[in-house]
Amino acid sequence: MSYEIKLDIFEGPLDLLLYLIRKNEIDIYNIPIALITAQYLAYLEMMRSLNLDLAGEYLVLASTLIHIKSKLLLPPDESEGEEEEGEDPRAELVQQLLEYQIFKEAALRLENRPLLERDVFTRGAPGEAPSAAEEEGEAMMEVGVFELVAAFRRIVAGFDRPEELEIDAEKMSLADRINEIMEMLSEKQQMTFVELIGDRTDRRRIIYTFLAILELMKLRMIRAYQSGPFGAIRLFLAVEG
Amino acid sequence: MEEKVAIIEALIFASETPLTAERVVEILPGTDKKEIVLLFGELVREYEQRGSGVCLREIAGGFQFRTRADLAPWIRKLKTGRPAMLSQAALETLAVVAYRQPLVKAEIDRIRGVDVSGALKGLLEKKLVRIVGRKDVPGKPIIYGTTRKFLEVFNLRDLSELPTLRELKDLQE
Amino acid sequence: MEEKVAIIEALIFASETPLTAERVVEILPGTDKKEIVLLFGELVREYEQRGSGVCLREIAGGFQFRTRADLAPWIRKLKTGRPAMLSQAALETLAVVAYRQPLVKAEIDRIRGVDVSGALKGLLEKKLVRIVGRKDVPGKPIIYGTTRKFLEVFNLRDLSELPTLRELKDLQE
Repeated sequence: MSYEIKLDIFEGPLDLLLYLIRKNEIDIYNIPIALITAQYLAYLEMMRSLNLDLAGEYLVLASTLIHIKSKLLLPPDESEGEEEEGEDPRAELVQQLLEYQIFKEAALRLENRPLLERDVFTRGAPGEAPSAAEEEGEAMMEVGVFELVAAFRRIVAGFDRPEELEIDAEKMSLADRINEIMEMLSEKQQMTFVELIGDRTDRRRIIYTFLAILELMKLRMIRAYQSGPFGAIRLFLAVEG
Repeated sequence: MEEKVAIIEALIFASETPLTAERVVEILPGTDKKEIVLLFGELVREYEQRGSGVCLREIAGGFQFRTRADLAPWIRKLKTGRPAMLSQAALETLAVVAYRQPLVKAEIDRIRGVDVSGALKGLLEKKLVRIVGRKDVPGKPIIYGTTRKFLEVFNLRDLSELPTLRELKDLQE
Repeated sequence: MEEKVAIIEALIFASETPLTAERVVEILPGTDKKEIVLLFGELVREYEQRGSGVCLREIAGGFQFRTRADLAPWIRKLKTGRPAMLSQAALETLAVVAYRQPLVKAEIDRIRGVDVSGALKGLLEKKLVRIVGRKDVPGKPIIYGTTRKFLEVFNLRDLSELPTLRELKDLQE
């Protein structure tokens, strides 16, 4: 395959490196670093001259290659005691290349399977006996967490105030505790603060439980009573579910 | 089964609309309409004779596989109670409740820019959203939040496991 | 054909997703999973023996009718518009997720040697990859895995049907 065709179909620096190794018919366990580094840099230069987007990862690998090359050129240095005896500076890169190669092959095998809508097809006609919601003319879809956050992002995308965009992890924890407390109270009618905390006594949980109670009291959704100055605080639902 | 019949069977099965003989002639070179009509008839009879649960019917000038009309009660049982199927409106409303709870309906209306009454009712019926309480302001509006079933359906340990918008943005670049 | 088999055939045909034996047991009272699995097998053989253009395949833990792979050229002629193909980047990212799941994005970045944000987002949107949860380490990174749709699209019974990955040690020999 010619240079020109190959250029924009590299999937990253590892892919380019694998290509160079294959092209030069090199043993992957014994890469001539000087040769490969020179060819790799020449490729980067060509990509740059063609104004192709050069992702930062390509440059990172370039510096790795140059670093390995310099290590191989240096005579064994006594002062570099940290290096393991006889450790090949190429070893880590080789390992990474081998692992990447495995997944590249796996991707190819996935693609060669009988693919839905390419090789095999399911029933083309829309389903019969539609459910009630579909009769209302609304398309139904199966959703997961990603669809949920994507939906929320779409909604708030048009907002001016940036704070609307932020999702506060602390607010989430607080909402969790509020929901839990309301659920527990509607089951048991009344509970003490200690009962609400339960066996799990990590700091975060105690703080959020406390904040949740304050929030619920502020919203007048629960009421709290204390029997005497040091007595247990009892919490009741203020509204009927 | 003759290979040509097998191809026609697969074509009818995969077609989104009832398949006409004319369309088959376009796809299979060297055939004519008369021959295809005969092969359609052959397939209809074959499904009948096998006592199959599926039958080939002539609909709107073409042919389409349908489940046998007398099996409709079973098919209806299949179609009820599918999990986590939501409309776009329901999904968006649920997203607002999940990320902004506890909140009142007016707040959801404001964020979505539409009246969410219908969607909210559906979510309450599906037990994905529930009434948490009432806000102590004039009119005592109802406060909504998500349910334990919501966590179950979306496979979340708790609400803090919900992905943040920043995480989604990082994926987009 | 036995009436029960005809009902199952119609149910598989009508189901939008591969139909599991468990779902059939829910719909048909007085049956058990073992019996249904046997009847599924009977149907698979019947379609094979007839040389039908449609075959019954076990996909994503259930059964679904699909057109025979060797008839694809004809079906493609019927369906205008090219099939939505995955890019090489998407396929490689998907392969890493499929074989190494559950895993975090940093691990995919490391193996592919590039930032996989774009590819990952595309796979999430195509519903081939999903958010499984969060890892319990600082920063709580999101954990990814493949979906049921991944199994459906790649014609897989379950993840164990994925061709085994060549091991690093095999390469080193």
